[in-house]
Amino acid sequence: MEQFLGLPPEGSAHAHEIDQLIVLLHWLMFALFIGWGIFYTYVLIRFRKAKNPTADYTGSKSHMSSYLEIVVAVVEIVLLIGFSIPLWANRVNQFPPEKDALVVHVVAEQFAWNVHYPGKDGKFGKRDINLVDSDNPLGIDRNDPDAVDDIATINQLNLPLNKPAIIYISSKDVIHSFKLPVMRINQDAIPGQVIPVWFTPTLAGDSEIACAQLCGLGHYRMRGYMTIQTMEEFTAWLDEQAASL
Amino acid sequence: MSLKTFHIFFISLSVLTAIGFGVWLLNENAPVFAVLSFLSGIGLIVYGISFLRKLKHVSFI
Amino acid sequence: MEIPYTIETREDTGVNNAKLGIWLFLASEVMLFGALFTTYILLRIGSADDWSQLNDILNVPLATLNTVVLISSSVTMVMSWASLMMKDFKKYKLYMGLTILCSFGFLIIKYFEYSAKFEHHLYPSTNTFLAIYFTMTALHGLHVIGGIIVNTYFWGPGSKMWNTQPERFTNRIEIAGLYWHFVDLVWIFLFPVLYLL
Amino acid sequence: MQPNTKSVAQHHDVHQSEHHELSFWRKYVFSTDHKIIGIQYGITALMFLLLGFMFMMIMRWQLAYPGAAFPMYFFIAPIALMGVVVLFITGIKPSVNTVAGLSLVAMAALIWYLGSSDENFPDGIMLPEFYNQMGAMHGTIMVFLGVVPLAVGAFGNYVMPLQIGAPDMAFPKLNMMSYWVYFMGGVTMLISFFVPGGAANSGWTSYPPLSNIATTGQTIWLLGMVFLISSSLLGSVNFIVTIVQLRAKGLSFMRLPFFVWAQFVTSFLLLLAFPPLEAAGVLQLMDRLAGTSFFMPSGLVVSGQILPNTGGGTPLLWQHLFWFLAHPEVYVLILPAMGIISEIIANNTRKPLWGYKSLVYAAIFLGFMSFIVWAHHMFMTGMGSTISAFFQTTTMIISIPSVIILSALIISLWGGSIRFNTPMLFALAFLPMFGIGGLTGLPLGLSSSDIHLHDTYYVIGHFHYVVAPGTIFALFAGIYFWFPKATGRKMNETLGKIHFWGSFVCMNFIFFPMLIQGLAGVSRRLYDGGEQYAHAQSVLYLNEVMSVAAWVMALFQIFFIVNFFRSIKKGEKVSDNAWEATTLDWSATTSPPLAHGNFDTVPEVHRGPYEYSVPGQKNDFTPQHQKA
Repeated sequence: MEQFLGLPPEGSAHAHEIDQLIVLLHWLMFALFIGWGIFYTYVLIRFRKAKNPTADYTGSKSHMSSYLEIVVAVVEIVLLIGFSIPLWANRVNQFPPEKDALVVHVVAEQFAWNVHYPGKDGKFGKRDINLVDSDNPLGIDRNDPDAVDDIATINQLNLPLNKPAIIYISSKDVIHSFKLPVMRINQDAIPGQVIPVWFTPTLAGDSEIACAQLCGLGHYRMRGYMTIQTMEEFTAWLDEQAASL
Repeated sequence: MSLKTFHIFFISLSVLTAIGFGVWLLNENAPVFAVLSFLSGIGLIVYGISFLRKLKHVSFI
Repeated sequence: MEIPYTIETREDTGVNNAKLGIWLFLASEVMLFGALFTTYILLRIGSADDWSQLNDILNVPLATLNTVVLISSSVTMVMSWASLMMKDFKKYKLYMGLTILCSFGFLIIKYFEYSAKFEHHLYPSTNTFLAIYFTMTALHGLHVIGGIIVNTYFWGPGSKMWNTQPERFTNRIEIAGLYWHFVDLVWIFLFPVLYLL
Repeated sequence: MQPNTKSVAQHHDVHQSEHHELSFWRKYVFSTDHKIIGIQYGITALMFLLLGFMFMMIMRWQLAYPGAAFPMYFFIAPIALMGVVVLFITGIKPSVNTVAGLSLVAMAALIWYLGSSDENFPDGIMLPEFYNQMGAMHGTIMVFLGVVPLAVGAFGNYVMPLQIGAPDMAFPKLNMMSYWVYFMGGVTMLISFFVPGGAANSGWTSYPPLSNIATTGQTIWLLGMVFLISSSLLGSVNFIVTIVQLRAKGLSFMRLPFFVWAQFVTSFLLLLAFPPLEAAGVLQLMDRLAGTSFFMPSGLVVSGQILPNTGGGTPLLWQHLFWFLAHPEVYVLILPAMGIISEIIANNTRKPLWGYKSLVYAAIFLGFMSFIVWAHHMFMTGMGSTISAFFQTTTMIISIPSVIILSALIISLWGGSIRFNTPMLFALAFLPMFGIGGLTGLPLGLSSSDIHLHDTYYVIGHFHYVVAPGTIFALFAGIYFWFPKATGRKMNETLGKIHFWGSFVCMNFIFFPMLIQGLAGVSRRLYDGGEQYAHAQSVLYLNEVMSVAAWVMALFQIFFIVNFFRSIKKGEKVSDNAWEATTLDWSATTSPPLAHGNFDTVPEVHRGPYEYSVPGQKNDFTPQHQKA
């Protein structure tokens, strides 16, 4: 079914659960649609005027539809309480402790994704909008001791494999939406708010960051890249970035 | 709901406002004005009753 | 064919068309101002500033005066309707005239309030409290102006209907009165919410 | 469409002065008659529907062939030609055709103006700025100027008073006003194309801060919306009062045709849901014109410049106010459609609707619930688990009455003697198409599956299935069905069936691929249709399929346009009760209905709305006003 629906590869630990829900929902949809479809086609053929010249005043006496509605309601309750609500709670409530995770800030702007790594010290330096210019799109205050080793990239997010990543998402200008199709992650970047998401990448390789919310004329090209690499490769990459500071 | 009913409703809320305003004035240390506000609340109650008497024969609907 | 129930009430619903219509309209107005009050609450909760300090710049005595003016105008409005019920057209004219005067009085006082703010360079863009203050009072002011237009029409040219269809005219005044009471009611809420709290 | 007044004026209690001395203007332009107003709404809304469709076809060019020069004349020529044809069908005598013909030519001129401007198409290639304008205006026009005015303004106005046996709407002057305010709103929206920067370009949802910093077109859009909202408010007050007060004697609420019930619930939704959007519109106008910051926090940096706003606001406020309207709006789009479908199904199965009462209660319940599901459009805005659980639950609950309505309509077919005429074909197609639309709402209504599908083409596919082969098919069905009532003539069946099958096949080729693209994760509102994204590559070929299907579908609409305007003068003449129906709209009025006043004799109702094939009756239909 998953292949049939054409979902993207599952790149994170929780991706399969989301896909499972989507698949179950589509089973429900297919079952209902095909069931109704068969009934509908049968009725149209059997009760066409040529075949059935006089209509029956009472029509159907069956209570099938009530049972069907109860079944639909029960399935919906199961999907809701059994899958969707716990899954969502897992997404928004059960963040891993920050010491065990890789913490990154992503700041969206028209039309790019700015990524802010804390650097060696693990502390994010101050950002000040008054310092924003083309060389420093994040406005990192390099006078802040915490900021000296901070790494900033544009449209390139590197993350280590199999380690939970916590990403704080915010925006400099308008609403964007941080979407990682392969990771089954989507979160609006809302100006004035910083909202975290978390996931554990389980699939090494390159994929994309898409913007899912209309953000102006360059919305279609607001594409970033994400690279999932082993811890060693990731550390090497970080060192390389730090060296070029 | 007729204008009569709505008027009574409106006057009742005005009474509450007058009382609330009086409390607010007490908080702001303006007791004289507060008393004035309470008095106007009472005045509105008296008016409301006389209004109801006057329009005894008009429907509430 | 005449439209039925323009004057007389329909037996099973107990109202005439206009009265049902105005109440539906007022229901939508409740939703309009309700949305603005909700906005006020959300912005106040989310604000970094203390709004109970911010509203100190507002002129409470003038607003109190305005509250008194509007409550009085409601009383005169209802009196003008009651006069028509007692078939006293002259008194109707007097009370309706007073209602309109009160409404103008309200707007004039509001004008002084606004211009005092502008003189001190306080604009809607100054802060979010003033933004919602100006938006809500201005929208309320527009409703007052609407009421003045309607009431003036019924005081002047519209009152000719009294000679031909007195019952229908009385109805119309009741409808206008319901609208006017709603406008006043909004102020009764605006006054504490904006000026006092 | 000229109401035939002479033959009935004598034995009919009418206002002589009002009736015979009405000038052309009072009779057809500033008319207070609900039928004329209904037709005015209908023609205007159909024109806007076509304009919205044109915008979509222009967008689909860019999506199918990103960066290719735009073949403007291929798009303009057919529509200009259509206009000329429609103009010539009736010659120079002023009529509906003249208005429609001129509108079509004007539409071609508008597209020529837009297409030949270097600001939109330098070297013939569409700019993203213009694509976004088309996107925003397609949505706005389709929802607020096309479908709702057609479903509520046109059908509600024309049919509802006839079905309840009323002489007119309760407030005829207000009715005229709501049409003209709607018209002003439409004109305002069109004017926005001629201001610097063009029309609104922040989507039909107009999310701030993007819309706050957008070009002047957005201000005009907001003004236009204020007009449209005011018009809806006036209209809905009028509808509710009419239904409550002007029902004929004996027509209790549980004897109302389901169409009237649908309009009744719809009117309540419009009445109570629109004002918050009006408030939001006022706030956004303040943000844009008076420099306030209702929807903007402080510290925004746009293209390297710090915005000078004071801050203190939040963009989410707009979303709450907007969706508080826009979710009930979904039911405003679908309920009248269900109403139309019910009438046609009962009529063409020749039997009563199955579960009339459950239909009514489901519609009322749907109306109530639609006010507390709005935030399922906002799952990705950082929503906590409690709030998301609440809105997911309400969303699942609201799916139940939709299922009840749909199954009641399908089961109604059982035992019928089904006639497959054009209106019935459209009505029958509505059922599975709305089924797809409704079912695809499930994965979007659960927040966890929405993570993957939010703001992808899956959403577009979902709501277009509801609105296009759903509501718009129902509207077509209604046009074919009530055309004889308005004109005394039937539309041509052959042309109608070509129109149906063509549209039906094309619709699915347009919207089904959207679901596939959505599952692959392709975002919506992309100017190049996702060309750059790796995850979109495998489904990119579908863009061309959808576009071609859209253009082919446009060709099939020509059969409808020709059929419609030709049938006004040349259609087959039919009797008053063309479909042998039971409801009052067919029973007591002459066809076309009298100018002012609807009924020869004041009707009295003796039974429920769908008494078809009653055992022991001579005919297979027993009209509501028939005694015993």
